[in-house]
Amino acid sequence: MSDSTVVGLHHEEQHHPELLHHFAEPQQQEDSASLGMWIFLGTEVMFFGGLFCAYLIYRLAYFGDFAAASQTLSWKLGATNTAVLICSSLTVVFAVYAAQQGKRTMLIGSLVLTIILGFAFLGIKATEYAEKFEKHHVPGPSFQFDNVPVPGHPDQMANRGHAQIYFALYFIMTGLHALHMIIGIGFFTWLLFAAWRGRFTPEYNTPVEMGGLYWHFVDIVWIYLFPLLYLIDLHK
Amino acid sequence: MPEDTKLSREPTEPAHEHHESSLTGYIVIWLILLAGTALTVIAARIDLGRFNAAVALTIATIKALLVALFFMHIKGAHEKLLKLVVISTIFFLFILLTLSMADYGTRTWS
Amino acid sequence: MSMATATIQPVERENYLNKEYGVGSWLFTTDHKRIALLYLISITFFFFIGGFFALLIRLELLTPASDLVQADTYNKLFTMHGMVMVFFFLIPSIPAVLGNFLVPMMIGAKDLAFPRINLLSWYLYIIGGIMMLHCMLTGGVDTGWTFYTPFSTAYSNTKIVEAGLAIFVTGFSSILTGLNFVVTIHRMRAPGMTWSRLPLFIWAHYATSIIQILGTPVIAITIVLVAAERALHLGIFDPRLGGDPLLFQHLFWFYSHPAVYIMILPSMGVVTEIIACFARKRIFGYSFVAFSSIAIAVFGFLVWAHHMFVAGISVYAALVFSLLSYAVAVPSAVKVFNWTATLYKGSIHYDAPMLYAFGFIGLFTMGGLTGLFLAALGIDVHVTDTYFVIAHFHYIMVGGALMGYLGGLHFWWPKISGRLYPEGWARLAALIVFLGFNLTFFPQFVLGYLGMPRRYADYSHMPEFQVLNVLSTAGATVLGVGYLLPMLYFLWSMRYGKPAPDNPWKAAGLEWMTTSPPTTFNFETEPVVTWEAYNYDEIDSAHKQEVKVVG
Amino acid sequence: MFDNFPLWPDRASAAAGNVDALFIFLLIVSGLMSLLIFSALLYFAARYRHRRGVLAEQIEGSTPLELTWSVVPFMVFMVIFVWGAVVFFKSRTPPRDSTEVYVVAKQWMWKLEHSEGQREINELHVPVGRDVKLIMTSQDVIHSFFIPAFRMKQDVLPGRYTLAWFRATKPGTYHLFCAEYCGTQHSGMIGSIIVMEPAQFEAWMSGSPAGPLSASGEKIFAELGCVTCHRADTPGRGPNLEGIFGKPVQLEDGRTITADENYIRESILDPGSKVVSGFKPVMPTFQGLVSEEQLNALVAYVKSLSQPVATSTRTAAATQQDNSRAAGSQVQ
Repeated sequence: MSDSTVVGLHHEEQHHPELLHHFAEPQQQEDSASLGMWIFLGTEVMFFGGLFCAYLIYRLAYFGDFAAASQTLSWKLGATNTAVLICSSLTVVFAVYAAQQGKRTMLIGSLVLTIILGFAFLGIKATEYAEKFEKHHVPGPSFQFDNVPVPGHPDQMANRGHAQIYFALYFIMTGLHALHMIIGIGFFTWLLFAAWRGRFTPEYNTPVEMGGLYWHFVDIVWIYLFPLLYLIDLHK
Repeated sequence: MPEDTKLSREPTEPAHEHHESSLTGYIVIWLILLAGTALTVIAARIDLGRFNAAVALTIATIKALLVALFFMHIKGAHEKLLKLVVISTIFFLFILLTLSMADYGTRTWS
Repeated sequence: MSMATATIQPVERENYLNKEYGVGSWLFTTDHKRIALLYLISITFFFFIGGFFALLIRLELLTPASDLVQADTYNKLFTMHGMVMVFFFLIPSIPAVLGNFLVPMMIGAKDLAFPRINLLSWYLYIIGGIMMLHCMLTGGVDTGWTFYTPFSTAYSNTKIVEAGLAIFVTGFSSILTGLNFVVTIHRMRAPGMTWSRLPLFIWAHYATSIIQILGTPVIAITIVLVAAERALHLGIFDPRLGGDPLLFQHLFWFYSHPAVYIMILPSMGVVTEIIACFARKRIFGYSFVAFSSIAIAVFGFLVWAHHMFVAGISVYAALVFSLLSYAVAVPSAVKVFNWTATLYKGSIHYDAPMLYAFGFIGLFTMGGLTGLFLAALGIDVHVTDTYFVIAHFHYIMVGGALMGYLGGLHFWWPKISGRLYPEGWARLAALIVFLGFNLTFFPQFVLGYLGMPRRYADYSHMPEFQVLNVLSTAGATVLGVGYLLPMLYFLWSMRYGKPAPDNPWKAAGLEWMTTSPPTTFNFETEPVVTWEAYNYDEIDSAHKQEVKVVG
Repeated sequence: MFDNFPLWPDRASAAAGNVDALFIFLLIVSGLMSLLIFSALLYFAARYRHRRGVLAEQIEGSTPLELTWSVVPFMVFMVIFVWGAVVFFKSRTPPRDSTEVYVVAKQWMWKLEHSEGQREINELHVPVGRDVKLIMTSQDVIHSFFIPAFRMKQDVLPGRYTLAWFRATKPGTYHLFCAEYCGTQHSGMIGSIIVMEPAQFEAWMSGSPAGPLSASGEKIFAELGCVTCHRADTPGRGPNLEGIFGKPVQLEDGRTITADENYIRESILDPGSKVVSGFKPVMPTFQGLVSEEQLNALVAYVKSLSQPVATSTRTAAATQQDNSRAAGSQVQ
């Protein structure tokens, strides 16, 4: 966008390179950015909220079948993924801290670590999906879920249709979450290049903060997804 | 209701002087979160009857709050507006879940 | 007597229209005023497509037999009429056109908080629009704009995934516009522009933006679920697998009811501004009108299942939603009472915008009152899914939202184009629209109570419905003419209209204190607000000597 | 075109009167309200027309007035809400001893089966004055059973039963519409309800010799081998179905539900979801093995097991008793 020369309004020379023309001062620009990001996260909460509503209703209606389907997942991989995301949240916080303090090497290190952890998460997710494809647990014509006992009722077989609904919700929820992870990794790669070119200074590091907010939100979504999808009736 | 009736651009204190939450604070939060994950898994393996889901959700909510308050700096935000946005979002999600449960929960009452 | 005083512009001053020329200056602009005009053009285009479908539907219903078009073509007609009008005209109309143009000016800002995201919103709207056009041209959809499952997921072989993705993309345009407005209203008000000095137009758009932000994502995910079920056979709403078709209706109406408030709230904001200006009076009960907008936005999310009373939800849930639906009626009633009270002891002028505002109050009141019929459980069982519902929501959307949109276009046209529209023609158009509208939709109330179901192409077994349908079709043609007139004379005025002074109506509001059409950054020097909202007493006392102009 | 131009629908059912009364009350209330607003608008518009030199008088507003015109309308709304809810509840609770008609909606036709066995397409013959309970399901998409003259509408969902009831009060032929959009011939999915005097109805009934629905249900019950587990005499592997309909049933996972039509249907199609306590979930699913008509017959049979022995329709003799009982019932 052409930073057209500002006529009249800004008499004193533009002291701040990153200040967009329609803001009066950097503080207003940063406040706007953070409010805008929080509202965007609000839309994401409602976006995932629709899925959680569908999940809640079907889980209460078909609890046994959901437990049977959920126990075909490996909760160990789920737990490691949760840990991976929590560590990535830590590295993101370090990155934001480093950007605010102007520590360039710490910033770049944290960003790289975050991207690596992001790929680790996607890698684990990929193995889980691959295993689901092998076991024909992917909803659709090829879906097979015969004579799998309901946990706690060894002689009762899970209903194939209800299990398919579980896996439909599983794939959409974790798939949407993974898509958000990919977008996050893309954004952090851009942050890495910008940081490498030294664009972020203690005065101007809004993109890093916004990236941090987005990443923490995606982590919070997974914090809820893990127990709801992986740990149904694990004790039986 | 939006309550910041102050003149829209009084000079607020400079943004980049975030209160100095040191790195150790973050590491403590990080450890609590990892412990929370472990606790969730352990709690899921104990038969608490109908309370398993409630326990899992409370632990998850505590972890989410920790991430939101400390990692996302809601705790130190100088303005109540961000808290208002978060709370109203959660309120509307709560509306979606509870009012649709008002239908599903009472279907078998007739 | 027209209030608009015409002055001859000595020299062509630089403004946002003549600052730059060329396609690039329009397609890559981040000026909120130019984006508003881009929206104006694309929205009018879709309005006339939807209107054309409406005329075809009314022509088909002229005769009992299904003889104009085939049955499934008729189904596609009312589906496309619904989808185009709801998602491509009514939801974006006032927020994207008048809102984009005026929100920054009214609060004294140079532009919206995120100008580039504003341009992205328009491109998302256009991409969604092109996808919908392609879907219509290559087969269309026959599920009704509500695309209920399992018909839309398992039994219809029309292009639902494509239409759904078009709405998905356009939905993000609506989300981003809402986000832009909320951040702008919070962060970019001019010094002195406190919340209690904001024009009520801004309050209305603030409330609309809350709904756009928190409601639209839910229909976005619902469309993803429907598309996944059709394309990948995931089977969430498929009863054969145990899925519940009612879950789709819950998720769909969770957004689609607040969406009707996205359509009506901006119109209420426009009408509030027009009434204050043409009655030369402060709005009666400013804070009540302001908070009723917010109350409508919040309560709007609690009532969605009043669309599903007979759909099979539990009796107790129906009770809860019927009660809450009456709670949401109160803020709308408060607004109507406050508008009427504003006229008391006013000094009322009858220019075209005021005629549209009067039309709005009349029709919106009837629409709102018939909403009370539908919220009563006993009556809803009989009248839901009949022409009573069709009449109710057209009274609100066409009688309310569209009248407000036209009133707003007339009121701010001098500011948008720097030209005055022909006052005589405008008043005639307002009258034609009002008469044509009532002739079209009032008979449908009677038809509805008689029991004619909606979405019927053929009523040859019920000849007793024909007379009322003929009246309705006659009204539709008059209405069509009524809507063509403004487009014609607005275009005419761009070329031949008298140059407009900065404040032709002597209205209150920051947007009237800059030139018309305004410069790219709206204000020469940043305004500082020291006066209360709607200070018509100060404005009128300053203009003691009235300039008499033949208008 | 003008010979048949009604402005008010027929009133042919017990419920129609109540709905019309509420509708007229609301018409009056909204009429007064719009009269009030429009006359205020027009009076202010005329009285406070712009006059040269006369300035508008600025009025800030008055909180008490605002509160009154918030609270008073809400009170009126509450009256309407309660009245509407009462009418709704009456229309949603079928009387206990109403005769039952099973409705199967299919893309673009209505299939109706009386519990006495008669089958009809797009037509329903009912006697005047008798409560008729409709047990409805759909084979494909969502339809909606709508009889304007009875002010009755209920969506018909695939995969479960929805219930509705009416009591016709005026002989005649009334429209039956499908009110939920269901595809290409949605406007063709119409029919008529023929309300007859009891005597005429009996003549029409005796015309078709089909046995009662519960009898065919009993036949299917035996063919599918249900009788091997659900035994009346000795405790079998399945619960004894005698006298369970309408009664609370204790489930394996502790919940207690009432055994209504939907529970019986769900237990046939998805036996594992609500297993009766003390029984093993060994029943195979019949999803896809039984048609909707067979399902209705089975549900009718299970219900007939729990009616008092005197009018149980299991034996052939029962049909005569049925007819005599119907003939004897007076017209409400």
